[in-house]
Amino acid sequence: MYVSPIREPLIKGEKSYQTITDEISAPIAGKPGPLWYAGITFSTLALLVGLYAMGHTVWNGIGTWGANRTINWGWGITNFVWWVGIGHAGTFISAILLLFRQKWRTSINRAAEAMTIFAVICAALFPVLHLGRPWLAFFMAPYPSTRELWINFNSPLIWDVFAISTYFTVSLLFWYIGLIPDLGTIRDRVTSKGKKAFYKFMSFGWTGSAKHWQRHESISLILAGLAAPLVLSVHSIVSMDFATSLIPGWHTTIFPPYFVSGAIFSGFAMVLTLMIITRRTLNLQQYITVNHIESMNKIIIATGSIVGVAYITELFMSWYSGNIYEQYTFLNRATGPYWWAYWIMMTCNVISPQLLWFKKLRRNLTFTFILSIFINIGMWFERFVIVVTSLHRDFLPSSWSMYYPSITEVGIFIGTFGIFFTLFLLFIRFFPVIAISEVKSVLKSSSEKFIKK
Amino acid sequence: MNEKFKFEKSQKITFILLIVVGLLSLTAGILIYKDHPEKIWSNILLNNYYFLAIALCGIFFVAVHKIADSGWQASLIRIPESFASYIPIAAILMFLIYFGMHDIYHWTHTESLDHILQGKTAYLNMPFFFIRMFIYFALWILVSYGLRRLSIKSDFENDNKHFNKSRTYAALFVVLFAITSSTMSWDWLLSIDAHWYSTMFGWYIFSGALVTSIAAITLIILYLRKKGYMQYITESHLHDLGKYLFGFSIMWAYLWFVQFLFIWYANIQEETVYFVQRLEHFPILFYANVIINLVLPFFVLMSRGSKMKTSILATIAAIILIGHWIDLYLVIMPGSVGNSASVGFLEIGLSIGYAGLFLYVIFNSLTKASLVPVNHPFLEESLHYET
Amino acid sequence: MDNYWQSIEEYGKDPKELDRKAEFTEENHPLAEMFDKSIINAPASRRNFLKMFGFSIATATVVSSCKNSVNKAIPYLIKPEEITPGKATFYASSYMDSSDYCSILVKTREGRPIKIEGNTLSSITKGGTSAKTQASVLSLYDTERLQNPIAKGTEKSWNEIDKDIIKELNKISSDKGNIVLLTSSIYSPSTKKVIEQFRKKHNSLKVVNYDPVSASAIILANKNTFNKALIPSYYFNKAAVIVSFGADFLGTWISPIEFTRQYVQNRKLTNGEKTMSRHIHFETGMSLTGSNADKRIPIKPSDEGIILANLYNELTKITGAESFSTPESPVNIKEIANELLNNKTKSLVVSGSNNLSNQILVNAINNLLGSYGNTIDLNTPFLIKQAIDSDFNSLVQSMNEGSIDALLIYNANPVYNSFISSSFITGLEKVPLKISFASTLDETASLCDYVCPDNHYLESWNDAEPKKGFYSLMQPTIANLFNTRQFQESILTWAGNTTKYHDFIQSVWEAELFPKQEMPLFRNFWNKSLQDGIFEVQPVKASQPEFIDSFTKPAIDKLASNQNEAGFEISFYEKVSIGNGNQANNPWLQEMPDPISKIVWDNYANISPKQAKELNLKNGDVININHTIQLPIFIQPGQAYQTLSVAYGYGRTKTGKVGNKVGENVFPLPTIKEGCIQNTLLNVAVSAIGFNHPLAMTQTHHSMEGRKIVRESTLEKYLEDPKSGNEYHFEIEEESTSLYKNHPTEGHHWGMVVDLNSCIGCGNCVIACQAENNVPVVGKEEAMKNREMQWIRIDRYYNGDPENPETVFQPVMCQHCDNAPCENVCPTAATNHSSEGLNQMIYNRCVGTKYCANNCPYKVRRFNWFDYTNADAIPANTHDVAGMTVDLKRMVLNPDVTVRAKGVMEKCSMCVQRIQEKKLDAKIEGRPLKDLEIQTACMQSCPSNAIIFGDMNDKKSEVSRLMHNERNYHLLEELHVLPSVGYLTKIRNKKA
Amino acid sequence: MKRTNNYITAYFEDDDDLKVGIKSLLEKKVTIHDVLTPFAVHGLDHLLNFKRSRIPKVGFISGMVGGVSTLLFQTWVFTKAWPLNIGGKPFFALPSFIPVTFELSVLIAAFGMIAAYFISSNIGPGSKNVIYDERVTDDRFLIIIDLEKDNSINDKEKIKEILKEIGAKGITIKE
Repeated sequence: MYVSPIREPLIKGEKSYQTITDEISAPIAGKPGPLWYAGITFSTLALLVGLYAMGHTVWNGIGTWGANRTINWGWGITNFVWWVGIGHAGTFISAILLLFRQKWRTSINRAAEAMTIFAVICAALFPVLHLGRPWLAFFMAPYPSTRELWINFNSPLIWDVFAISTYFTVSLLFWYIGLIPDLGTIRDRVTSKGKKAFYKFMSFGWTGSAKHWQRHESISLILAGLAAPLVLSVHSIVSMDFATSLIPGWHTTIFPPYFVSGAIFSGFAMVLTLMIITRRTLNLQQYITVNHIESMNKIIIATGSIVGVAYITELFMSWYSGNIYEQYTFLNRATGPYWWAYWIMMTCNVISPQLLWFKKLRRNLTFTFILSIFINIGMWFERFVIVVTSLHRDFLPSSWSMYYPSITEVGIFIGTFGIFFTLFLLFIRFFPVIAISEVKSVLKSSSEKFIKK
Repeated sequence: MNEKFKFEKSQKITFILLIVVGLLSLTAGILIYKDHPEKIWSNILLNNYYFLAIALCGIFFVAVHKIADSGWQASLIRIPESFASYIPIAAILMFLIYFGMHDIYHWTHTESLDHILQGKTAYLNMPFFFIRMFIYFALWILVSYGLRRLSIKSDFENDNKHFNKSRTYAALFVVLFAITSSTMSWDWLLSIDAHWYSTMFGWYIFSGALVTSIAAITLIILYLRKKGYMQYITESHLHDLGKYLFGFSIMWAYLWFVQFLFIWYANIQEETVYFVQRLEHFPILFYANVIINLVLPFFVLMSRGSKMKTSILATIAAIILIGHWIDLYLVIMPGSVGNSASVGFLEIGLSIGYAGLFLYVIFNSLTKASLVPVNHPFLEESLHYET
Repeated sequence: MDNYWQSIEEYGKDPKELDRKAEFTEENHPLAEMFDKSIINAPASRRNFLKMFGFSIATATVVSSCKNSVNKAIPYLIKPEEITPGKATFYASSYMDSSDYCSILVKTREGRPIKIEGNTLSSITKGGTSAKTQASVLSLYDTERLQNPIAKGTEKSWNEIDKDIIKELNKISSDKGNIVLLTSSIYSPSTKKVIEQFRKKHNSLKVVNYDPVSASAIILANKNTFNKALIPSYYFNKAAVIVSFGADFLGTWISPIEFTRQYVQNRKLTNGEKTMSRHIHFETGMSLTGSNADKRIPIKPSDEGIILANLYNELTKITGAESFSTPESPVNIKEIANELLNNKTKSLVVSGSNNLSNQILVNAINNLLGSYGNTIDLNTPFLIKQAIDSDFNSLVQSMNEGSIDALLIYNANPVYNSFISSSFITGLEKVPLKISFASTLDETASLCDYVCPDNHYLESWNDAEPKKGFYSLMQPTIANLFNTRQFQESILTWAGNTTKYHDFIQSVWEAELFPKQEMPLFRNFWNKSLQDGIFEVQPVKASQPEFIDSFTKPAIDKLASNQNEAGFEISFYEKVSIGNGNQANNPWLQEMPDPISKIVWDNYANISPKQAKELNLKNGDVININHTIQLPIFIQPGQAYQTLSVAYGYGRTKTGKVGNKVGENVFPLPTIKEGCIQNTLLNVAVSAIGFNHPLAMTQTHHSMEGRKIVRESTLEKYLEDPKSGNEYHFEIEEESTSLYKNHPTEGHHWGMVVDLNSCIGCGNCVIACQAENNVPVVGKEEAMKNREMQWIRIDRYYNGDPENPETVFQPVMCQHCDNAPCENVCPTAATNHSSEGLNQMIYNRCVGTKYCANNCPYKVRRFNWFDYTNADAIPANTHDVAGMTVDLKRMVLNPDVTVRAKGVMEKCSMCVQRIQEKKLDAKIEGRPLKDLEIQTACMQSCPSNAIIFGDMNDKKSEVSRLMHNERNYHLLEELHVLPSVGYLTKIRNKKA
Repeated sequence: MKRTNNYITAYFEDDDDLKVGIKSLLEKKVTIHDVLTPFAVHGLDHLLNFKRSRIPKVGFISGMVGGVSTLLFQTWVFTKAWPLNIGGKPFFALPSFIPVTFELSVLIAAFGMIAAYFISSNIGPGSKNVIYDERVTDDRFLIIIDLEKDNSINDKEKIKEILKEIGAKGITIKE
């Protein structure tokens, strides 16, 4: 495959196939450092806080949250949408970038996909926890019950159940299919008996046969083809939880594509946050280069701008509609009691990413790191603005109210961070963070060593 | 590698004949539909929009690939680049609408507006409408010509400086088009049904235009290949164009569907009125729209083989061109002409005329430069491209 | 709480004696359909086996899926004659709580009273009720009620206590000591006779009437000007112009249920009426009545007299009578005077003031207007309020002087609610024998030697004569829950009379009332009266009495000298819900949103928006009033500038867990003047103390934001075009489109129409609904989080100048939309549409996503955030601030309505249980349903008949007729959700 | 295709060398039993004349089955099993059925393909495939030539020769 000389190398340093194997599997073979232990302790603590808060919620009722008769969803659904959104980058990177043949994806797709799966796990907690009777969540499954009553296929929540579970399953399968060859690599390198047995089981008997590779490539491509519309569909369907309703600020047709781009936007921000730390702590700077960061920043600015256009479209249309409820909702967003949430969202999501038009900033790691955290915050507030400010002042002013989160809700949110980071830390400890075989496959076309030749 | 396109006489005559067909049906239309000027004007608007959108999305295609550092398309980029030359013609044609404003746009009847439309006059008023139109065209022409000029320039100087400069232009165009693609559809299409609104509208119209434009690019490439040009365009390139057609058709259908779904679901009368009219009075076109633009491309282009096969790709691209014409017809006609709108000689004839004009302009423009951007930094990648 | 009698029949019977023959004999028993005789008696065939098998499996499933086992269900072994399990029995009775009176029907199920409904046969209340009436059934099951008589702090038996008391009373009588019965106004003829019996034995007995919020000034004014110490009848229905000076006659003044019926009669426009009464209201704070006025003028309390005097003068100018010099009126009353005079004999001026001069002037004005004999009737006086405040004052004096030897306190709680509470307490210490008849150990009873707990009125026999010639009966609907005894029986016992009070009443009626009618047999008369609940004699015709005008000038002079009161003025008022605080321990009433402020569980100082701005106060900021009392402020639009209004009835200390320490007691604040407690306080010092006491409001936003929510017009415009104000409805109807056809309804299509012109916003329906539908009580904390549970709410909006806005009320319940947005989004289909057009909830299918509530544009869905009802399986998580889940209080639950568990959504069902009941009745009787036969709880309770429920598929029904009225519209109809509830525009009688 | 117990293995250390090696082996009519590589070497399938994988077809069929049956199921539930009036929507609420239909098409397609992949490749939880060389998953490109199955050349020494010629390393004969 010919590669234009003006392209920057994706793999730095003098790498051979073996050095790739060695460097990427180093964290698994070696002992973790004190940073890792500190991290896992913190995240486990957060997880325990979350578990307590969840138990409290289920035991005493959803009244332990701050919602009320007007704002029936608060942090719970905000967090849900936020986490699902974050869970979009991984599959987007693996699927859509695979279809578009973006080679820079190979260094980050594995970790991004893992992040996707963990984020979806965190997200999926909320729809269950926010139920009044979570132990009856199985009522939402289409099983033949003695009541002969099925589920309501008209409900976007049912669509959600199917969308999230499909997304989770397919993402997991996709991720694991990609992992199998690399787990084989690890299997063949670890020495301790226990580890060997573990990776032997996990690698599903991978041999590296050409026939298998052919099928592997084929299934990866088709799964990518399936996962690509799936990524779009999941956040589209999440957006339908809002857009099918009548509530001004929710009922708007632009939601699906706007949610999807917002999700990818926030997902990439989270990938950046994690990867900037991971590459440093695991010494992967030569695989996850500034070039990778810049590529991701380009996606950030693209999706961020799409989100910005959507904000403005919504704002304009609310005025243009001549519908007093729409008009009031948007006026209220910007100037009502939750004005600060709206402006945090605007600043973090629309204004701050515009700085990425400057190449210097795009390639500045510190700046990117700070910006990615800004975006994570901004995107959380976007969902908060949509969920809470739309509901808190809807049609009948008599029922308008305010929403204040409870300590329990905060605890659960902290808990999901605990789950997320615990899983992520375990992942980087036991699984190859970078797709070893995929990096090897682009070594000759995109590494510094070979391009120079 | 320098390949020059020659605009043959026979081609010129064919295109001029097409234009004559268009002019004849327009004249006949004017005579027959004396009392229905809205029919004439709506057809002009439809074709104005349809071909302008093809041209703009062609430039968008160029710009996006440029800023994405995409390599595979470098060898075929001259085709969409040439679309820039149609934009000034489209501008002239669009400004003609001035004389038909009252027949198309209800909101121009300022003497009889209800309170909702009165509330919109800050945006929907004649002066501002034309100021916006002027700004759109001015910017589009400026940037698209800039892009094309830089691209051609680089043919003569083997230096990446033009390429790098054109990246800035490309970024500029993408940003510009991100905004204007929506506003132009609000101005020219959405305001026909002046009471109705949908936040999705701009993106939905844009996605349709993008598919149309890719179909047009594909067809022109296939035609040129048949004529013996561009033999370096391989199955791999066609596969990618086919994937685009497939993908963006689904994208269009997705946007069309969710817009319909939400309105159907909530069933709020101020929104449903749009679809109720189209479903009640244009059921055949309504369903044909979905079948032609989603079902056909989906099943036909799903397999790898059909995307690479010239005959299938050409047929489906042509069908998609017709399909999105129907889509646009459904957007415009029920609002401006009303329930009596139909597809007749005027609709077909005028569109043929516009097609002739468009092709004439494009082919003429293709003669101005090599079909291969010889010094394009990714040209080699494109020529060695394989899926 | 261990065992309570589940029914009268259980009480006192040994289960062993019970025979089991009569079980389930009733033919029309609803369950009979299930136990089809053909199945039970059929021989065991395979088919029948399978049927029964299926049934038992279904039962087993149901039983095993019920997580809480029912372990206290005891079946009837002998079915009492009048009780059918599953079928309600109604008893006519009377609600009497000091001066509150209402003729009622008591709905009992399996021997338990569960609901109060209005008695349509009464020509006073005409089937109307008040919130306090509706809630009184819960007071029956109050856990604070005394279960035994108490003597000096210990529980005793009645025999013991009677012996002691009789001994002490006899001793006092023989020592020529003074015995005083301190009681709220007694308007029961038989009770009066009982007291006479007692007096025969104890001659010194003196009865002192005591009403915490009295009508002394009216009584005294009438004594002065007509030589008749009484409260006359008022006929608001005969008045074309009503001018009220602070008389909250729709809410709390004298006989609000009656007045509401009268008032609304003249304001309905649903039957082609062309006129409406005009209502002008002067007042300090925004009252329920003031908020309904066509023209409302906020005034300081001290200005009322001046305005009255000026009005008097203005009238005399026109009529030519003598006028007197007065200070200048702060408001222009010229126009009002003209309006009044133009409607001479058809106008009515009333005042709620307890100031004698004011009331004399009101009488003088009414006299000039020819109201007497027309809109005011001195011949049929009210008897419900008889107290003169000075009587109590002198009693306290005598007590402090030590000249009272025995004090019997019945239906009065002066320690809590008198303006001289502290001297009453010191006086009480000097009374050797203090007997209370309070049913709880309240503030006064706890200071008494003996407490002889009275029955609850639902356990009692009694009669009443609230208005002269209008008699009604009270009968027990349940056996005594506790070892209590009616006051009358105690008195009779102590008087040495062994007659049962029931027999005593009969003898009184036989002697006094039987002759006044034509039935030949007393037995028949008695049964008829008992069945009807009332007996009314033809009233004496109203006549124009002679007016003694010598009091007018002194009254005006007195007003003139009272001038120049600067600074803050407080006006005290009663709330529609809590009133004088007697039922403060009733959680339904505490949680009933105040009709105006929409605040629950509190009292507060209302302050005008302008004033609050000046003082830099926000809602809930606590102020110090005269350095004696601290109250949070509430910014009340329409409150007169430089005034405060504070409600009585709060700040109780010994009423029980629910009512204790809710708000502050302001009864001690007012002063007495000319024998009347003023209900105002002038020249008040107010200072903020920098502390905020959050108030729980169920509505926090008060403007309609220009939305077409409540549509209104003026009478003038309405007469020109009945569609006026409702043009939008026709616009929407015209543009109505849909992407799908409606599902047809089978048979019935239930609908409701609310006439916004009739609705006065009293909130009675809220409590009626709460009682009918087992709606939980959530408490102040939850209410502050906007988690109130009431299924129907009254939205109240202000319009215009915040210093004196126009007010509209709009009852909002589930609109039962045919395109219900809530149904679409429920993942489990737990809410869907019935074939009769009802939006129904399947509680046990609900998982609690709350999406339905989000998507409800009306926000009428209510969620069980916590385990309010103790109905879920998880232990130790009940959230019950009002003790509603204790067994005793659960007796009030309506067995026809599911008690909802934690995590379940609920909402108005349009009383589907009532619909089903009446449908079944009609089916059993083999006839079609009659229009208006089904009455939802809200409709039934409405004193203004503002709510009409019926079948929209029946073209002749009232609801169909009103749905086609030009004034009808649907709330948020532009959303095309197709509600089944319609609203009729509000019409104001004002110049545009 | 099962391997017999009589075979030769040899490896290359570079993918380009491997490709050249395979080409010459094939030219010399040596039937290659299998090639084991650390990553998917581009063009190897063409070189070894593999047929196109049928996994996409499995995916298409299972996706269609999933989609159609989901649509039919939803229709049955709402129009036959228990038609409920939900928000006044038609019983056959096609637009509402699309999302779930789409999701289940994807899910079942993914399941179908992965099942096909695992079964056809004999990989999966608990699979016990032979590991020829642990460095195959690192940096070695291993060629396996089955001696019994191969009819054209039975002389293992000759094959060894050829392998040596093309620069293969670590030539091992297993019997």
